[in-house]
Amino acid sequence: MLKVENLNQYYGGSHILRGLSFEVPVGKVTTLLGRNGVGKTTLLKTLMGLVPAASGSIGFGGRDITRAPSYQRVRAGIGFVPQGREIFPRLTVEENLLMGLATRPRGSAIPPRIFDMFPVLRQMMGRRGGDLSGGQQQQLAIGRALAFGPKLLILDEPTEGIQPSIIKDIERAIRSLAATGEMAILLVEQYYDFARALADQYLVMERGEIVMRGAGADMDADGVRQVLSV
Amino acid sequence: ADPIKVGILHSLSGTMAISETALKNVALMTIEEINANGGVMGRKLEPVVVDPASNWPLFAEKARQLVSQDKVAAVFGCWTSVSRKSVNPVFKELNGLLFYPVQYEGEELEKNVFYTGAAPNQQAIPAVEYLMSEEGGAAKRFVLLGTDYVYPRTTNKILRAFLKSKGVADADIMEDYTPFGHSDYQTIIANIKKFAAAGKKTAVISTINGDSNVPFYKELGNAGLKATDVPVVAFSVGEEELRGVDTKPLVGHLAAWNYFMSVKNAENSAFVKKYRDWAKKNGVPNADTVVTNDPMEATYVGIYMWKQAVEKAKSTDTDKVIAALGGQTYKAPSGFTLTMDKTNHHLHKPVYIGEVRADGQFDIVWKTKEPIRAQPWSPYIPGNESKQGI
Amino acid sequence: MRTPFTIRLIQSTPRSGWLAIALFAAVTLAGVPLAHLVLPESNPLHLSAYTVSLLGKILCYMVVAVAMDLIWGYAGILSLGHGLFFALGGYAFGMYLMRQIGRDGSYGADIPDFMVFLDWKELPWYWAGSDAFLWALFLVVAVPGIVAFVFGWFAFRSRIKGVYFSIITQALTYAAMLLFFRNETGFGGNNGFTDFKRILGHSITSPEMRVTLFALSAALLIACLVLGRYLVTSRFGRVLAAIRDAESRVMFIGYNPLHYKLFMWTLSAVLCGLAGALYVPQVGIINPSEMSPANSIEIAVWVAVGGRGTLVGAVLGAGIVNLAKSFFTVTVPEYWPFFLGFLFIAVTLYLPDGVVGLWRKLRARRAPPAAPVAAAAPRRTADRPGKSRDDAATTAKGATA
Amino acid sequence: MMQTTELDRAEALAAAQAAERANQSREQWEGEATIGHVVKPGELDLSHNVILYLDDITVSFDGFRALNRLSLTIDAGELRCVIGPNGAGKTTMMDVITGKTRPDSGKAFFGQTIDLTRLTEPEIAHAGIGRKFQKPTIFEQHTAFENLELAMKTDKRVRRTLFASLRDDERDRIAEVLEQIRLTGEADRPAGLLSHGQKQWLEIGMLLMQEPRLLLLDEPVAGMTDDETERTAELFVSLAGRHSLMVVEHDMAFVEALGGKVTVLCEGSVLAEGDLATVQADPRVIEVYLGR
Amino acid sequence: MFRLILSGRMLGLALWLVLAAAPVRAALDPSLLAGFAGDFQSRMNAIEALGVAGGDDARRVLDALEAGNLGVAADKAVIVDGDTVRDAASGEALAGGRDDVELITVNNRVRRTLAGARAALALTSADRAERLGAAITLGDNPNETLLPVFERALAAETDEEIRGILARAAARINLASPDAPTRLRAVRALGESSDPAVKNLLEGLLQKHDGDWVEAHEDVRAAAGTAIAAIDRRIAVAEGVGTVFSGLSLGSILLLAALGLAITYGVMGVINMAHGELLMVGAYATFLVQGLFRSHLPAWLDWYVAAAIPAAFLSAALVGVAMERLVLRHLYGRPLESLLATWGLSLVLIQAARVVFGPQNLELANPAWMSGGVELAAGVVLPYNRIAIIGFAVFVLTLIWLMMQKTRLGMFVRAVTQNRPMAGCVGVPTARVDTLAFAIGSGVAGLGGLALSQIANVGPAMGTGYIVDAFMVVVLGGVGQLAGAVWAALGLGIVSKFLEGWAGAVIAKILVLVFIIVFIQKRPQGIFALKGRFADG
Ligand SMILES: Nc1ncnc2c1ncn2[C@@H]1O[C@H](COP(=O)(O)OP(=O)(O)OP(=O)(O)O)[C@@H](O)[C@H]1O
Ligand SMILES: Nc1ncnc2c1ncn2[C@@H]1O[C@H](COP(=O)(O)OP(=O)(O)OP(=O)(O)O)[C@@H](O)[C@H]1O
Ligand SMILES: NC(N)=O
Ligand SMILES: [Mg+2]
Ligand SMILES: [Mg+2]
Repeated sequence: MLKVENLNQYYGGSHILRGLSFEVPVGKVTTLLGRNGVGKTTLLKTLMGLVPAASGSIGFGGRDITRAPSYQRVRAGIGFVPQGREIFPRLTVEENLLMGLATRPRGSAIPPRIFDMFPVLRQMMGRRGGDLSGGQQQQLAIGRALAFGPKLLILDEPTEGIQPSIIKDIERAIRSLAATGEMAILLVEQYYDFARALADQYLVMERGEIVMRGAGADMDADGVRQVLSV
Repeated sequence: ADPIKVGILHSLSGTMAISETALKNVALMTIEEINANGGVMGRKLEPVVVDPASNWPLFAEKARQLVSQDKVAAVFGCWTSVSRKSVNPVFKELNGLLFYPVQYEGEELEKNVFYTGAAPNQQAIPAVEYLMSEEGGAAKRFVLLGTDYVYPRTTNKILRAFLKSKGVADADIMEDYTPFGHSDYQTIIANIKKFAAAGKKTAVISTINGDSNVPFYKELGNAGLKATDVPVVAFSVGEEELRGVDTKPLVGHLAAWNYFMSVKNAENSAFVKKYRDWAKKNGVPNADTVVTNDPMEATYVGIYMWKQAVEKAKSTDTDKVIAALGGQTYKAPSGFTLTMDKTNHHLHKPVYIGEVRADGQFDIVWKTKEPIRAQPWSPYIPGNESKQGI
Repeated sequence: MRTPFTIRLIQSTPRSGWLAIALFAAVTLAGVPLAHLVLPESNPLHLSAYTVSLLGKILCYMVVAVAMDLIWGYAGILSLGHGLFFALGGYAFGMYLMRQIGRDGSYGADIPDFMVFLDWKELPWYWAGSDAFLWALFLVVAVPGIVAFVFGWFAFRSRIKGVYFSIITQALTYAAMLLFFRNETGFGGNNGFTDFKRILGHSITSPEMRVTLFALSAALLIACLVLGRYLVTSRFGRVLAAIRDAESRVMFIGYNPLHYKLFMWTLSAVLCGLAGALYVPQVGIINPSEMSPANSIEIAVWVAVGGRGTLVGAVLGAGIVNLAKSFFTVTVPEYWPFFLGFLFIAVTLYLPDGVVGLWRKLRARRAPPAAPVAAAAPRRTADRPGKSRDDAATTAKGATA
Repeated sequence: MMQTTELDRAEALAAAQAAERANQSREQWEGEATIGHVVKPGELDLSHNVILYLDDITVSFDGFRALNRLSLTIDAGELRCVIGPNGAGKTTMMDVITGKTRPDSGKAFFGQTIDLTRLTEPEIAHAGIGRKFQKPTIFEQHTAFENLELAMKTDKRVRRTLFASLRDDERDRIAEVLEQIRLTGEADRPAGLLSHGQKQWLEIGMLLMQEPRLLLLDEPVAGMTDDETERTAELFVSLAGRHSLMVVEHDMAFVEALGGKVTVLCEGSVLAEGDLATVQADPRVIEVYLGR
Repeated sequence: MFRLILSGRMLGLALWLVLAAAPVRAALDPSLLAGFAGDFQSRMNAIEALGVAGGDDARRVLDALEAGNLGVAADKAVIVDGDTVRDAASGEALAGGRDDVELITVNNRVRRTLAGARAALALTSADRAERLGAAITLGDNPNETLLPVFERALAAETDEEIRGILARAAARINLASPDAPTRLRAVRALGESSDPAVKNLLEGLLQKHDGDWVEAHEDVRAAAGTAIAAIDRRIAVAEGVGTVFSGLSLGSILLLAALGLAITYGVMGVINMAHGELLMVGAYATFLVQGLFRSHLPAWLDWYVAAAIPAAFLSAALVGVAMERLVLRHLYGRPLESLLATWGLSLVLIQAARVVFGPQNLELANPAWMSGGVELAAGVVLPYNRIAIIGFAVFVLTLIWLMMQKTRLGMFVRAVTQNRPMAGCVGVPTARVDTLAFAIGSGVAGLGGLALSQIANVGPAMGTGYIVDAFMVVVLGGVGQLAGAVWAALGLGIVSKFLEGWAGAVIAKILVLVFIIVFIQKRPQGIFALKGRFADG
């Protein structure tokens, strides 16, 4: 579904992404792990077109989207849950969710499964996004990305600030989304147990490079946890 | 021979551009005309145009530049009193020569300045006398309405003293001011209506500054205050200002000036035609509808007076020219031969009172028999008795 | 153990900075006076009275720009009322200048002409002492200072920020302008003060006086730059910048932003007042239009052109815009707004950090880059964090922060 | 003088009574003071070994009660964990303590004497409460070093700050903290350029520099790796005793590592309190928070 | 004064004659015209006499006078008809060219007398409107000698409104009647009035002159007191309504000047110093439409304003698109730069207008249906153009509100301003939304310009006069709060008007500014402050 080849990215003078290549297959959960500041968020921003790729290519569903503006990537079917929630603070919860349907025809309804997953959002429909608690905002951000039924879902540390019971719900939901076989999922996570529980395949990043990769089931065996704690 | 440089110091941008641009145009036209007729003492005139941008300190700076850097023989310029006050010290210090073409409040006499516009006794006082006459409607009650700055305040001070001397009681005078650029005259017009309801014939004397006149007159028209009921006589509204007003509701309201475009005589016809042609030739926007007005005529006369004085003095030296200017005469478009007073640097000017016509011109309804000598120091201000000449 | 102010000041400023200041001081304090007073007019290096006054005026503008930059660039508070403080300083000194006219006015009276004309028999109380030079100096500092302090105290205490603050400063200067337009206010109405004759008994038009005023303006500018430099590199400056970027965070670590803002605000106003006091005798007039909102906006425009957040930028901006204006209004009197307007547009589009930004960019280009220059380089400013947040007037945006 | 009868006498009587009452109360107060200890106004009084009292606090937003008659105390030197569902009011509680939000009703005292509801944010910070926000908030345009410098415990009045310069011991302290938060290498970079996790650390560093008596930490380990989470836990445990800490977290492993008493907040009031094991076993907590 | 009364008396007498008996004479007596050769006053008398005489010939002479064609040649009244000069009395052509004729100047005084003469004639007209006009004209300045005329007219008149006017006019005259009961009746009748002039008249009765009451009879004085109180009440109510109306009207103008800015600045965050120039563009577009109508559709001229609505919107929107595409596009998230660039743009646009259209103001006429006004009471007029502008403000406001709140575009605009990168990441084409939103904001500014053109100056720098006010309205309301802008505009309008009535325009303006400063202290985020935790970073 997503194919990244030899991607490079700089901030000013510093080389943040160094020749990354990987694929995110459909129907699978790919988790990306790495310590703070190794460039995970930068990678996702590059995938979304928020920062231009210096070199390399990004292919999605067979199309080259390396230079496409963000909104076209979304139209192509990429849903994004950014780090730090980035909800629209002065839009209501409902409007935030409707924003998730921006690429859909006018008048599309918010799919009810979002409220099944995050019941609190239904209670808070009329409240402004910025007034929600941190965890509620995180739920809103996930709900917004799921609203239009993306083909590829990119999540940047989605469990941050969310209460344990809902993390479990999210885990189940991601599982089932992947299981439909129609969605590819790229998950960036620091929370090892959560990542391991979900991963079909994993990638470990260090200093802008992918230093380990393998099947999710092998994470413990490969010693990923140890790599992350050095 | 070397050309003689003359400076033109009128705002071409900012709030005053609206009025002053035409003065720059007429000055350029006059200079072209003089050059076409052989120049001054055989030397061509070279205009130096600068833009003081309606900014008073900039006026002083540009004046200094014209006189000390460009070494111009004379400067034609300024509109507002504050701009004149700003440049006065410069002309004094550098012994330059300024021709100021706009009606003003008086209370000033500078050796280096020649005033070709009206002093209050050449505009405001005759206008009020007219309003008080049978012919003018025998007004008994007066509204003195102006923009809040020195010219209106001073003029109204003089008028109040004048009205008092004519036996008008304080209760029959209402004085009101609006800020610069004021554009909402609802309250004031309602107040005027109320004031006028007292049963005595009421007239409004307006010293409202250019920008506020359109909203003022629009409101006047819509509030149904007709010239036959409560006439308004304005001292800052001329042909140029009326170009921006729908004059139909204003027919009959008055203005007092020393010149109107509608004055009928050969000099004026020629003057108007010359300006129209010049405007067309020089691509002035809306050239087919350009008008002439009092300050333009004053500019024109000023330049010619200066020319004659230079020729009489046979020099452009400031002191010699000043000496030669007193007593100069010029047959002006206003239809009279104007004289530069020997002692007070003001022109003797005729006074016209005109009523607005639907076409934006004025019908002259009254005029003085002959030019009047200016009284820059108004006798209606105490302490001025002793002051007259330079 | 504290290091003395001067030593730390010297430490805090790079050598090239000191060199530039010294050079500037030499030129303005010695070069210009000599060129005006000593060199004969025929000498090509002679500076005319016109040039000296023009430069003197621009020096005063530069001081205002620096004052503006201190409060806007470094504290993130956009004042749209700085023209008021400038004018107040000007009026305060103008009162003294009016009194120095003595009986040489048109009416030959003891009180200024406009008062004679208004039938005032004596000076209003607030003119008391205005004939004393020292009192005038005191007023020049005190009036803008007190007005700024009181206004700032209420505004900052109410936590008025961003554009709300900008707008009330604009309302303040606008109201003051209307007030000063009135004759009854006692400051000459629309005509303001003009026709000055003397300072301390010396003719205001003498070349020596002109040069003195010029040199004083230059000295004031240098003092402002040095002081400004010290302030922005001190911890005080860092706290101020922190307030600009995240005021509530600053409170949570124990600084009271009110005091910091108020100090800088008042200081900035006082500097403007001083500049105004030197400006008035050099241009020869002060009238209420100095308080017009557009004038204050223009001050912000100078700073923006030069590059906000750098003191040199403010100076350059004021210089460039005003010289350009003086130049274009003579060479292309009917079209100069086009030139100036396009200049502003070009600066914003091509020099996002003002003129100083350009200079820095050029310097950076000359020095070989430490790492390979990224393709992303042109986006640098857009990606710079806080770029959108640091602005006082960004409430609409800022709310998202 | 004849008229000064009934009325005057009644008034005089009332005044005398009032004076007497005042005297009595003064005596009471002074009596207490003599048997207790001398407290300088504004200084933290830990005489009852309690650093933070929240009593019956209610906060509502447009009718929604974010805090509902919340009462809670924290002892001096205690390390307290606060957990609870999203939207339970944990952040709001910290807002109340730090003066960002004023409660509609209820009392909040720092020590015995400092009424937090009457102080401004800087005054509260000065009194000795430091806070780390849920969303890392640092000074993005300042370097990491400067961030720490600004946070440093010192005289924060304008006059002092104008002439302040870093002493060697202060410099050392900053270096030490930089080391502790692993940002030595980033010391001179603008903090806005740090990654999310690094910002979290920087904010913790700022708290350390501030040396507050009470630290409020809102989700300090969000976005940290497990390894870093452990280190953070160690750090906090080491701080306890000297400082008091209130930590909000959703990471149960972290809460466990901290080992302190746990308070569970739900719908704006305390649902359960006790050690982690007890709380985790509470069916209500499982129902609303932990999940099955 | 004496002469005036005398002439009034003559007029009255003659009218009485006319009404009483005389069939209209066919010929014009040359002696009637003799006065025209005399001084100013005798000319006035002659006009009045002509009015009395009536008839087509008299009318012809009066028409000629009004047209400025009546003159005097060789002490004889003549009418200039093209190049021929005719005897005014007979209509015969005379020898001699028009250069020998001294035309009579028609000034206000002449016009007033003329109007009186015509009104006296029209009072018997068959046309109701003519009679009404005549009654109003004469009723405004009733004169004791007209009393019989009024009374006769009253007897013949059936129309209630005209009767009312005539009755009050008669009553005003009857105040001077020697008969106390008549005076009492008159005073009571005048109690129905709401005219301050009538009030002044009644107050005159209650004064003492040399120790004696002007009105001798106590009952009449008491009735006058009651009548004055009644009139005062009516005037007070009318003035109160008038002030509120003025306030609303000023408020709606402020609102129209600010609405565009409420979008471009309030919602999009662009500090648009060129907003005033967008108003100017709208006004100039209106001017051009007026010109087109004048030259091509003169019959429809009254509707040029309606046709200008799309023109003003589109032209300003186009300028807005150009600004956005060429300049502002590169400045999102950098409001400081948008201030600088738009300041530059504003300089350029003003000067461009000056160069193309000239520096002077342009003339825009109110269409006939927007001229004049309804008179609530004497002195309190609600002008139609202001009523129309209030309506227009409501219309524009509704449009914007629908756009921002009820369409997806509005939501996208808000989302883009709040978080541009994230809006892209949910699939909003941010660049297009920006352009569209800016175009709409600019277009609305253009509509504001159209409205302003109907009450104020249209000139190159007209925008600079509004920019400060517009920003104050938007900010006072609370940035980004459309409803706030509405309240701010109306509030400022009404506060201004009440202060103005109390303190005069200058002090009122100062006080309003001080009020804004104080108000912001109380509400540091404007009237509609953004509440909530996101409001402060
Ligand atoms: N706008 C920027 N300009 C320059 N450097 C940046 C910028 N944003 C991030 N960086 C740097 O790039 C590196 C990678 O940051 P990134 O946010 O991608 O890390 P991350 O892997 O997501 O970390 P975390 O787990 O903490 O979120 C960091 O060292 C950071 O300091
Ligand atoms: N300004 C406000 N306006 C409206 N509702 C608010 C406001 N502030 C907080 N709330 C609501 O109050 C509740 C408590 O919020 P708070 O942030 O304190 O929760 P929390 O316990 O910190 O949650 P989390 O674990 O998700 O951070 C939430 O439901 C939130 O939506
Ligand atoms: N002198 C004038 N009209 O200001
Ligand atoms: Mg990250
Ligand atoms: Mg929280």
